[in-house]
Amino acid sequence: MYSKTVMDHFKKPRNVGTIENADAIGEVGNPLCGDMMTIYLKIEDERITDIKFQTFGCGAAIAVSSMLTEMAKGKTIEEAKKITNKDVAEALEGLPKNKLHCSNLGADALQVAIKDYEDQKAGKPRQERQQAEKHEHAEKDVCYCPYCDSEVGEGEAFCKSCKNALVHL
Amino acid sequence: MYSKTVMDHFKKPRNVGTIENADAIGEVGNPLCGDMMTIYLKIEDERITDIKFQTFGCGAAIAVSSMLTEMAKGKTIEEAKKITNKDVAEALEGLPKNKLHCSNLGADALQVAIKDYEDQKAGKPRQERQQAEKHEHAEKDVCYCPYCDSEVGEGEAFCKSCKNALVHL
Amino acid sequence: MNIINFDHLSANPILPEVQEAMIDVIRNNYGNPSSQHSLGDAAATALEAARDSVSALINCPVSKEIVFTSGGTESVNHAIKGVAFAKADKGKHIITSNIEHNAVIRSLKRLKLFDYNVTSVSVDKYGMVDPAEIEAAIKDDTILISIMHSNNEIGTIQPIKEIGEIAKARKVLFHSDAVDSVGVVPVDVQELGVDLLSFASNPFYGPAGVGGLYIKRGTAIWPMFDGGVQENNKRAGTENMIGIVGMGKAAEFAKRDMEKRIAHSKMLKEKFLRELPDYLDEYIINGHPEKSLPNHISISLKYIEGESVVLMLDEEGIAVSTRSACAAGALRASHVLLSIGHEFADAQGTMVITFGMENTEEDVERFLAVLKETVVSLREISPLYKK
Amino acid sequence: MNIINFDHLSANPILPEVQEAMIDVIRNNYGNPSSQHSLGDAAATALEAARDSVSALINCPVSKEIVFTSGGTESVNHAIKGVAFAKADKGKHIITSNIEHNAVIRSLKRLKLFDYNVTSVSVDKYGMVDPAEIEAAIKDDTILISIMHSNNEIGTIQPIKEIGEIAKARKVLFHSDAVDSVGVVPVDVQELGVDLLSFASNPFYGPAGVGGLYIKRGTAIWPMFDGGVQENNKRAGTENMIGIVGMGKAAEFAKRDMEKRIAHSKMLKEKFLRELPDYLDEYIINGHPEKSLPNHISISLKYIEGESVVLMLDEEGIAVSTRSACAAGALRASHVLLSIGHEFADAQGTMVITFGMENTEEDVERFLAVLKETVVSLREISPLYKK
Ligand SMILES: Cc1ncc(COP(=O)(O)O)c(C=O)c1O
Ligand SMILES: Cc1ncc(COP(=O)(O)O)c(C=O)c1O
Ligand code: FES
Ligand code: FES
Repeated sequence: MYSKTVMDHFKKPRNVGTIENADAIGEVGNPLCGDMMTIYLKIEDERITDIKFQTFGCGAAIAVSSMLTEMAKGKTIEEAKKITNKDVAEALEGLPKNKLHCSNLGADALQVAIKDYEDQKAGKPRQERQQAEKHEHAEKDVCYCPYCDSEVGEGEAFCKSCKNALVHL
Repeated sequence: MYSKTVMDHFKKPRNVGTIENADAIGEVGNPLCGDMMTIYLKIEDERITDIKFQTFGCGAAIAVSSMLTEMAKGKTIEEAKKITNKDVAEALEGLPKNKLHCSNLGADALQVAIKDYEDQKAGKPRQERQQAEKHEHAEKDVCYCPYCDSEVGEGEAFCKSCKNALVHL
Repeated sequence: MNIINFDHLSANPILPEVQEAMIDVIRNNYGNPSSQHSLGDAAATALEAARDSVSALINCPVSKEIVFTSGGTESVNHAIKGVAFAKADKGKHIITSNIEHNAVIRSLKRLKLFDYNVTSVSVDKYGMVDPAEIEAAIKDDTILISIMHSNNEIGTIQPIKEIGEIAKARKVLFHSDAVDSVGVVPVDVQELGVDLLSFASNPFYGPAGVGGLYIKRGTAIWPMFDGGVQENNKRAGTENMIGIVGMGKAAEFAKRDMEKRIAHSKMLKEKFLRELPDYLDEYIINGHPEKSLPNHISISLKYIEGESVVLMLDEEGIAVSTRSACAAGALRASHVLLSIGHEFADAQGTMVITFGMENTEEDVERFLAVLKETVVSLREISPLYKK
Repeated sequence: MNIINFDHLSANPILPEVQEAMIDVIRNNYGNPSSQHSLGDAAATALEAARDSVSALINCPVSKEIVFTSGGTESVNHAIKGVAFAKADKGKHIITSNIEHNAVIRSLKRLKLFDYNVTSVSVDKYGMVDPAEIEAAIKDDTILISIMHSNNEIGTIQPIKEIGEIAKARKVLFHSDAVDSVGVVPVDVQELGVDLLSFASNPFYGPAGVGGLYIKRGTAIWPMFDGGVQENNKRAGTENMIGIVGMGKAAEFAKRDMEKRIAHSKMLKEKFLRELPDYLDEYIINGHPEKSLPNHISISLKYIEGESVVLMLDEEGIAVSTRSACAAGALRASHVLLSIGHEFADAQGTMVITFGMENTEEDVERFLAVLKETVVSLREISPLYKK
């Protein structure tokens, strides 16, 4: 199911843990969706000198977190901002289609952490860390596109990923 | 599918053929139903001294014809009248349920022949031999009871054989 | 008993290589493709490999377009009912032909209970559908055309490509029941322009009770079974891996050996038809003289009934079929033979011969000799036969 | 790799004797039970022998009441949709529970498109249905009750007999999805009072993708597949003889060895549960403490997610399941675990262990040790775990 690189990062995840007195923290997801991730950054001279993560999620989510931290480490803030979900998925040699959303998680957490850093620099109040609370979507029924396995909303007439017409139950 | 006795009578049918100047002839069925049978009787002193048949039909129909002629041969008319479809099927050690109608064919042909004989004795005009013509039922769709495989008519609410409720298509 | 099998339509031996592939699954690979552990991974890999092989056989552009089923009947039911229900808001009119298999006929009959209406086009004396008649039958609310690729009783191959063009031009979905064609003659879903194509594994020396449905990407269709997310969400249920692996392997060989198999069947078919007049009279060869399955002969033997022919030949160690095996047990005259203009009696006396790779010229000679005896003795019993 | 299989729910090896029976069909018996010649006769005989064995396993009064299917999902879809459509004129209300398998849930969801309405009763913290709640839900237009025999995720066995009595008294048809029970624990259709019962062959060491549906004589039901007259006219399509023969053979052994198998599983289950506290903390054992499948354990491991547990155990050569294999690939928290009152996060971290005959006490010991390591290292990664 998973590529060798995914399995390698899953089995031996890099940069696991927290950073005390981190310069920035980014947290996304919640256990309702099946996954949750926290990124800790140490930043010196606009460069990420240390990065750690904690993840509650499937094998893909853990591998994505690990790979993302490897990719971000040592980069400047401006460089790190350019890391996309696609980059992470590619570095992992691909993810199964129904796991692509796990890679969104990774890059999103990094961007939230960077925003936290910039907010602090700008003297803005730090955003409250996202709480793991019940959220609408996870309770309602999720549909899957029969053609490409992407999740699709209840009422959508076309799958956003593959553009196929959908018949809802 | 068929019992040994059925196969034996099918493979080596007894009393095949016609009788010239037969005292009575009984013909039933028609090729539309998938089967047709003619019985020829030679009768002396109210006793069947010779009997022959010709059958167009499946293995069961041929075996039924053969068995029936064996059963009737040598019997008096009164005795022969008492041969039922069930007797023939039993003598054959049973028939598959969806072939039970073939045994009806056999005893029916004998009764028609006996009637032909009695009509002649009574000086009544001989009934015309049944013609192979299109008949309603064979052209319409035949249904089979899903519980016992008997044929059932188009509109029937219950199967006559097994009394199960029917859902028609 | 050593039986000479001329009934490959219903009883095909499984190729030795296919047998070995299936036995390997039985013995060593009991994984469930949905599992997340390695037992499951191995099964998932085998499942997708089989899908690729089957895809290649019918030149499917994306292998995901194949759904594995429990056979031709499920495929046909899925295609017809699945499209009918998914497209109900667009219309409830379906076009078919008079000589389809019961899986098609009865699925459509079922749909009539849901207020669908069906136009069934007639065929000529060879059992051939006229594409112009199909075009003429299309209405505003026509949602589906279902025409079989080849007929199981008389072997005639339909002008599917022409019908495909019409369907495409008129924006109507097109399903073809190709159960007796796939793996036997070249079938290319892209060339034919079908949206759905039903097939089964046994006609090409794979196991029975396994089939496939080609569903062109983007076709609106409901699943037949609701439940898990197997088969890309198009068919719930734990997979029959043994059967699917067998079908995949059989598809590989069918693709590789198709020409050779066709040549062999054709040779036997021609020999049989050429020599038959030396043995028999008063018969009708059914189906189209050229556009027909190379391994298939249908003969109506006048004055006698089909089942008795089958039984008697069987006593001599020769297996043939009355018409389609699926209809055995149903006691009606064949709707296909009536549709091509046969009398009721002739429609009862039909025998279907389907050749396979293991049949030899000697088999055909023995068959002709035995057939002659059989027909003579049954005609003797028959009240319809007047010498 | 030599894998210790604790996932018998989804990946059961096939019994050696069953393997041999299936291989014999593959190699020697390619007949079609519908054919009228001897190849067909042999197949028809084997088919009915398998039906008798399966009948005996569930104490079916007449073996004709068994229809062979392509697995649990087909059986369930057939039972629910088949009865719903056949009884539509009597009513359109169906009763079920909150913890059914997706085959049931989604079949019912499908029926809602045809204006059926469904009452789904809740379960207690053990996943147990209250028969009184079912009785209370019955309305004038209730045509069917569908309650599973045992739950695939938490193992709880439902009070089917009590529900059967209610259904009978109130003249409502009763279906039970017994896929995880038949062949594993005693199931007697007469004692349970069910009208329909779904089951599959793999839970009792038969092949996957083969199942059966018990339909009590006289029950109004539509076929799932329209077409030929196979399976007493209740399921069209050429039979998967290889699978059916395997299922029949597996049923014989399941009946013969059931007590022995139950004792073995129970022993392992008790050992595992007894020793688990020495290895782990912060877990929940799901399901009823007594009324539960003897071979089944469901554990929610707090702070970690199920798939990652499965993958990590797999690396160590141990196969378990997250919940039901059929739901793998679907990324939702389990409706069953939410129904018994779990938090979302706990519902994600659930592992299902299903024991089989080849598991040993040593296997269990190794498992416990590896599980401990796995949980520790995943909790280390988890943001939810605070030491
Ligand atoms: C043309 C055609 N369609 C459908 C079927 C049904 O396929 P199966 O018997 O595999 O279910 C058959 C069966 O022989 C067939 O010949
Ligand atoms: C309770 C239950 N019902 C139905 C099914 C579906 O059976 P199958 O996968 O054989 O189609 C399963 C599958 O595991 C099950 O556990
Ligand atoms: S964390 Fe969502 S499935 Fe990967
Ligand atoms: S003659 Fe009618 S099926 Fe036997």
